[in-house]
Amino acid sequence: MSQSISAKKLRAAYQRMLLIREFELRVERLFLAGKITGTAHLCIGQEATAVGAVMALRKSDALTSTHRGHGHFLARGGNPDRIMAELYGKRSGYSGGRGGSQFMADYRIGYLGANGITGGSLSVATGVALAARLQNRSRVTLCFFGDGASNQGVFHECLNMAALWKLPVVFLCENNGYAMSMPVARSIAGGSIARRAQAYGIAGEETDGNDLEAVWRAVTNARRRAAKGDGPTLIECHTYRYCGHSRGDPCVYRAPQEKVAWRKRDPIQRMRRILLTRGVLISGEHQRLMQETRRRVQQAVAHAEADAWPKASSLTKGVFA
Amino acid sequence: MSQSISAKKLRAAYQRMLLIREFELRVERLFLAGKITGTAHLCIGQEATAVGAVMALRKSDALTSTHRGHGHFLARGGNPDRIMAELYGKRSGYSGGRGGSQFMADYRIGYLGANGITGGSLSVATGVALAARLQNRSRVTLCFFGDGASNQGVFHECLNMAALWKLPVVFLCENNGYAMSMPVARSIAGGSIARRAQAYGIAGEETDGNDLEAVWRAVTNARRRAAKGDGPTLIECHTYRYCGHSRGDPCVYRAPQEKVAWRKRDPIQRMRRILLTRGVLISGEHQRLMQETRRRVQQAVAHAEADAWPKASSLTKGVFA
Amino acid sequence: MKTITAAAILRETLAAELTADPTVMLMGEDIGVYGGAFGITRGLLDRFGPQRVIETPISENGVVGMAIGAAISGCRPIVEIMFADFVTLAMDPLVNQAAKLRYILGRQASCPLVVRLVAGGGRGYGPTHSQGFAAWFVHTPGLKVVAPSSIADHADLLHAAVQDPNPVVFLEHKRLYGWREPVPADRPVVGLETARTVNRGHDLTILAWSWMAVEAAIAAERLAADGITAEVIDVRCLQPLDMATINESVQQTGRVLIVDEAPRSAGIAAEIGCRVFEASHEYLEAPIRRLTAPDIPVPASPPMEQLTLPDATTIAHAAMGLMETLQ
Amino acid sequence: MKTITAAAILRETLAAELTADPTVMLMGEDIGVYGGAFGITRGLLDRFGPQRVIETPISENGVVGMAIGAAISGCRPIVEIMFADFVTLAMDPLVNQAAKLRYILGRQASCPLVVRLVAGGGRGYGPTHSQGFAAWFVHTPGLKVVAPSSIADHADLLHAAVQDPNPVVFLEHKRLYGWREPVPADRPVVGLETARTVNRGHDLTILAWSWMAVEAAIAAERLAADGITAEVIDVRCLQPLDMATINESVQQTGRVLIVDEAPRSAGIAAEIGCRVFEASHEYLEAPIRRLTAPDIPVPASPPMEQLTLPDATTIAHAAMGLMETLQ
Ligand SMILES: Cc1ncc(C[n+]2csc(CCOP(=O)(O)OP(=O)(O)O)c2C)c(N)n1
Ligand SMILES: Cc1ncc(C[n+]2csc(CCOP(=O)(O)OP(=O)(O)O)c2C)c(N)n1
Ligand SMILES: [Mg+2]
Ligand SMILES: [Mg+2]
Repeated sequence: MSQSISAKKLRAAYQRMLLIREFELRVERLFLAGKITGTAHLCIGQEATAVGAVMALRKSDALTSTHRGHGHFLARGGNPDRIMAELYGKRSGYSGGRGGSQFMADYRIGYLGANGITGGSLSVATGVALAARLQNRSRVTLCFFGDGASNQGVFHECLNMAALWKLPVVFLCENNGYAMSMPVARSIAGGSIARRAQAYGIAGEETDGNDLEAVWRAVTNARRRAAKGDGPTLIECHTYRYCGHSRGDPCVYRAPQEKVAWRKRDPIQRMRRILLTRGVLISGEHQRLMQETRRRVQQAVAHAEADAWPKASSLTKGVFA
Repeated sequence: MSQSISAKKLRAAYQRMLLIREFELRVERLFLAGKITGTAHLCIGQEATAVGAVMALRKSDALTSTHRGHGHFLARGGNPDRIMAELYGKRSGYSGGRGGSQFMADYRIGYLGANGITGGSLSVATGVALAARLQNRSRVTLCFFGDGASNQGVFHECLNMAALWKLPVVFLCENNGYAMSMPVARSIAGGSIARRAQAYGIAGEETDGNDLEAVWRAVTNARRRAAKGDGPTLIECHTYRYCGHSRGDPCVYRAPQEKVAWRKRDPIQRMRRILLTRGVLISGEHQRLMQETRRRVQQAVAHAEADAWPKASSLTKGVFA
Repeated sequence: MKTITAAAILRETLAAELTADPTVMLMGEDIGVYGGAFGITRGLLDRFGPQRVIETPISENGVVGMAIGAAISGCRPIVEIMFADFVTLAMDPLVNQAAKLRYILGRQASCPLVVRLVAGGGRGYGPTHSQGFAAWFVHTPGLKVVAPSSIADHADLLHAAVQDPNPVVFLEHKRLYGWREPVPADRPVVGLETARTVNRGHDLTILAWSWMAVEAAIAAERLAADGITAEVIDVRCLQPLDMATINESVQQTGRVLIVDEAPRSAGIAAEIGCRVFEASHEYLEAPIRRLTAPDIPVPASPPMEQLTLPDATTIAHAAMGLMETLQ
Repeated sequence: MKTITAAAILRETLAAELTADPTVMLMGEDIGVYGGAFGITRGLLDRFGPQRVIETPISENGVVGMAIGAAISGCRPIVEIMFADFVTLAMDPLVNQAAKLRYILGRQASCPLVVRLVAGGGRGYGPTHSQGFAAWFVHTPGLKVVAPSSIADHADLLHAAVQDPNPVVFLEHKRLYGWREPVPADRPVVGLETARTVNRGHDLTILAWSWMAVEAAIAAERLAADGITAEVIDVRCLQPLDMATINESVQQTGRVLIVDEAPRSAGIAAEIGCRVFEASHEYLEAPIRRLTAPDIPVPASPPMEQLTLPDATTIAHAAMGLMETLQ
């Protein structure tokens, strides 16, 4: 099916990608500076998958994320101030500082949260899809997970059940070539994640995860099938993270040339070239957008810095509803 | 590859099938009579798969079983006296009465045990195969599991790892059409278990589980591949259990005609016809074999009846080695 | 007053919840035509259809995780785990997801999930079909844990669990399924944080729950014949614990015996023991006594299993011993 | 005497075990070139090759199950679980298989398996990366449970765990990885059922393990400045427990404070508390005191996490309080 995204939307998508990139780069620096502690997994290089997939959703749809979730959250419209505050462990963070990078959500926008457990969101997403079916809602659920997560048993359990019951869920694997230091070649028998869809009799598709439009198309089609009652789709997006797995990863497990090669396929630069060619962006505008974006990120940092710590008296509150 | 089993072996196989059938029928009656308590899952109707697969193994090989394990154990040469004693909870049982039907083993003959957890033996078997590889042993491990077990996440994890590392393991699914009351059609998306092998780039094969020779051939080939270092095979044997899932199952979930149809494909009768045709068995001999078998089972019952209970003073002994 | 078994009253209660609230749904293995391994859901598929009674493949991890997804979407899933022993496969979603959602995500998230576990020994089912793991859940902040004993409580606490906006682990003892008791039609509402005084006594307090509360009540009758009046409290709500009721009793009797069929170490009896001690030590006339299973897997062999699990006889015996001890 | 971190001594010990015994093997995620998330296995792949250092996909259930298969086949697998929190995915093989094999199958089966869990809070890793679950394993008959504190013990107890023919859950605290202590070259052999007296004192006994034992030792120094001498015992072996050492101390001091960073309810502190009470109640001069985390998930926010976990300050404070209490 040939579809295209409006110029306005493409532009917005581009801006969102910039925001994610700048946000993540800033978080990296904040970690190095000791402003943020704990852990965080950055998605620098994977922005097209996050934005392309999320923009294929409707407002009433839902999505679940992973440990590498800032991009998905920002793509869905998460507030950078509150995300940053959460990373700082501050009071206005999405989880009031309790969750940190791997445990925040905004149910009001259908963002059901990051997940510290590799593969942990697969079943939750499938259950959200089951509920939508029972509730006769038109909601489709998009489930992000990594190549590494696809080796968890629960992947198999959920694909099987989603396929059996034709649930309105889109399983989107961000195959960035590695699970931490484990390359796909040594962890995925048979070599392809998308092809595993066949085992369950559902649609499977590989796509260039650094091509926003390709991702958007794949998810749009999968979303349509899901909404029509045709069941789940497994989409494998090939992409790459430039950064280490998490703070302090020296990336000894991959060759420097590899990163160089992927830089040539950078999703943001590529998008910029396309937008310039199509006249959606005019020359020099990028600078302005970058400045805007950096200001936005700086504002988030300032917000988080100024924010208060959670109240000590709240420590044991709210374990139960 | 065309292979055939010697007449002597076929005859022995036939006797083993009879033993399993008679043993299980007797256990069923003992349950009804209240002589055995707890639970047991009988494999009446599935004898060809058990015997055909196990006879393809070498002495140095290993096998793991399931909750429905008496047949596998007897096929491998387990002592009926001690199996029966275990069902009675008596002292000479394979587990000294501690394990019951679902938890007994005889490591000396490479029978690594039944398993009360559906899918529980998949990882153990894969690990045994891994050890064999590391130890440079020629051992191949045969892993029995059911159609229901194939829906456990660990199935996926183990097939993936066994495939990645080309481990010498044969995954043998006894597809008897149901997991308890759950029909395969409602539990296995995509419809085929064997086909799931493709997801991992390994060999997958379906075979008639009521045809002893077919099972033997499939496992023999898979065993050879495994031993050669060509990795695991997933074999799906189609078979049927005549009895209920466990004691007290009224089988409301399946049509009586279904059982009638499968009775026509009874693995023992079928084998008898073949052996008679080939002259391996002479007319009337079956009666004698049956009598022998019944005597053997009766002896097992007598043994178990006469056996002592475990010593009370042993209760807390042996938790640790 | 009607007399009914736990199995039947659980079935009635599930039916009532399904009827009263369209968001209630059941999930589990063989809960359809088969009615569940113990027949608890028998007939419910016919009555409520496959949209409400969802029979699943054998995928405990995925199923509990899906139930969480459904719960945060506004459903009230009730999952049956055929034997509690299999919840070992679903600890991740229960502990790392369900238990933490509310505390971490705040008011936006509620997870009204009930996980019904078929727990306990005494039926000769062997080491992998006789466990309960209640202590694990008590040790997991964010989960409520309930283990009813009386037949009425099976209905009332299940109802309360379904109504509760939090994940509740609901332990059913397989020995109670066939147990029959009269159940008054009009009963006061029961909360998820309440203990139940089974009978009054002033010589000692016996704390028990689930099947052990039945055994304790029988023991109390025998003790009464020997002139010892035991106050039996069915703890029933294991997290949170109703320490007020427990301490009040202990402070009157001065002696306490805690009975649990689970292995001893780091069990719930230890927690209750410590809390009683912390709150009531100056009232104690004898050391707190725990009667539990030893630290062994539950053996299948009937006489060995019987030796493993406390029962009315060993409870009465321990109580007598306790009456003879001086602090 | 050489000074070394827990991370380094664990690495040395793993290397020594791999060298000494060809049946020893490592399994885990990213334990190869990456050296494990905390660098514990760094360099071992190079030295021992991929047959001995087996890097696995993210499949905790399958991996622990495979390790069991390898263990019953004569290997001595050591599995690294990157964060203890993920062992929730491997409870089934650990509890329903490994823990039960020996008791049920008898002498034919031994399962010399070590599962190393990276446990504990204090690093801001948040609710799903700060747990330990030691109490669950203590509550599982058939598992041994060890949680070292001193750097030397990291080597000695790991060695003992690898030598042990039973499944051992070996809890490493991530805060100890960078902790440095002098370690004497000649040390007595240490068993898996022994507690360690960190320092002598006669006013009260403080029981702790893992990182909490470090905090307790610091607290003891501060208390000493106030004229209170605390006997600090590093419990270190949690199942079986060395109650002899513990009771001997308590019977001399008459006061006991048990410190655990895990959530309070049904934790190990409760078990130890009960056992101390059962054996030593007549020696107690004050009620047994538990200092634990509250029953909440571990929050990520640094100040909140600090409030959650006991530390030298709160331990010293609790100890002072205990000194003021009269039985
Ligand atoms: C159950 C579980 N096991 C292991 C981890 C540790 N861990 C966090 S992310 C990660 C790699 C995940 O790889 P992938 O799914 O490919 O996602 P990516 O990091 O590449 O985005 C691992 C091993 C975890 N968080 N949860
Ligand atoms: C983890 C787990 N879940 C559920 C069960 C209960 N159970 C025992 S056997 C069985 C059905 C297994 O079906 P299948 O694998 O097809 O084997 P079959 O009984 O048909 O031989 C079930 C659900 C179990 N023992 N373990
Ligand atoms: Mg990846
Ligand atoms: Mg089956």
